[in-house]
Amino acid sequence: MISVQADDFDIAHEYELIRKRAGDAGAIVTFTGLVREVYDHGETESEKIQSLFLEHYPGMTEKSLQSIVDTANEKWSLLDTRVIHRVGALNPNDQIVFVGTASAHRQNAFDAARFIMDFLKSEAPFWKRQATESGVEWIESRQSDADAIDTWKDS
Amino acid sequence: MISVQADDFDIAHEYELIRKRAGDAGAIVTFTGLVREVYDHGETESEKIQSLFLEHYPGMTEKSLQSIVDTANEKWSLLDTRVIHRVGALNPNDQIVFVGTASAHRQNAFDAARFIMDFLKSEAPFWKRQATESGVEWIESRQSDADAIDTWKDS
Amino acid sequence: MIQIHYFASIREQLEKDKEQISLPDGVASIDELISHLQTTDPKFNAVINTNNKVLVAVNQTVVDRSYKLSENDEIAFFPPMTGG
Amino acid sequence: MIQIHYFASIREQLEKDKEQISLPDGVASIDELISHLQTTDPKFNAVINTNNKVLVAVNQTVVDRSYKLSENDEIAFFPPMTGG
Repeated sequence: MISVQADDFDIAHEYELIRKRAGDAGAIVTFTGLVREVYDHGETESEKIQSLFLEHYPGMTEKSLQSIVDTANEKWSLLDTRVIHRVGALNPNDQIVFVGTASAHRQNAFDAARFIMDFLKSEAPFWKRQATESGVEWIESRQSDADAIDTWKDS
Repeated sequence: MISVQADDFDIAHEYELIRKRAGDAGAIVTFTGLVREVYDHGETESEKIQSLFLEHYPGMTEKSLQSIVDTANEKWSLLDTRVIHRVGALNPNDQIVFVGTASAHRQNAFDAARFIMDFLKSEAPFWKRQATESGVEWIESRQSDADAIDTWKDS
Repeated sequence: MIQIHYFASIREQLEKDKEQISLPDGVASIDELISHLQTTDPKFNAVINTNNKVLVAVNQTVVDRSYKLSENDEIAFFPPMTGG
Repeated sequence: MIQIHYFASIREQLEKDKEQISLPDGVASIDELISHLQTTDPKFNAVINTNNKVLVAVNQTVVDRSYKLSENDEIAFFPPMTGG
């Protein structure tokens, strides 16, 4: 199940739903992404983040997330998957993204959660704009996120 | 923090504690292991599990878990780690083990959670005995768990 | 007609989030659409010249610039994604 | 004296969970302790002969069978771990 929403999410609630939907799961992995207080990007000095704004492409966002989840389901025979991504205005320490996976054995749940996050970062149309003391700027994509995609190429 | 306990655990509570302790984390990964209803081990026919008993070696268990967590902390500069393993009598669908990791970026939290689970499986002195219709038997260790350890050898 | 959407820094540079235009004569691919927009819109020309990487989606799927356009396509231009 | 602990299927096979014995004469390593116990305890001999793999810990750390024993060591015999 996929949600793109302005509202915060409750991982306790999401975990219980995954557990119910998954039936005879042996492993549940959750990933939660949080807005950091300090932005350390490449060579630029780290700066205190005052706020973050998440823009997205309605329609394409859901479509691309669904396609990532479908690929993961097929690859790892998952018992359940859950993706939530927030949009709009966020503050440091806010939860921003949730990925939950359930499978019979742990390797599949781990691989799938990581796969979904890696592809979400590079393929789902979200863009972050942050405000710091020096002003407002769009965050640039990281080379490490492109590299993460490459690690899945031969698998 | 490490706990070996008979009591169940609440992942909502654990997640909130990790979030508090971790400070400026960008990523929190949780792994929860559950007792499965059906046991599918190698060539033996799958059987319905009636109950599970977890034996451990008090003292050595905590020591080996701490050593695994210390290694993970050093390797991935984690902001927080949490390990809970239950012992004693358990039933199908019960939660059995929890691993939580927090880090600045997602790769470290994923790697560390997986590392801790892989080594916990092969190095922490826990033993499972299960009851099925055909009787009571000690579960044998899996080759896949030994293989999982090998994947960390060169990293 | 085709719909063109712009997102994030590109939307801000262009000062518009979408527009609807007739598929111009002689424009069959994304590459040709980009050249056309560069000629007709100085701000779009600046977007192409100042951004390392401009991604293009047609009907909500990222495509190569050789992609052939059809009537009623929904096209979008945006910078690399930074969600998660 | 040394303390010996047995766990899981090995504890059940031996029908005891621990014992305290004097470090026998001529027993300096785990290997030698195993041989000694095999000679003096038929059930322990069966444990060694019927288990594919018997692990040994000294003072709560898994060791090789060449490990040299000291007075007051806490030794443990157990099958491969199956937690998690």
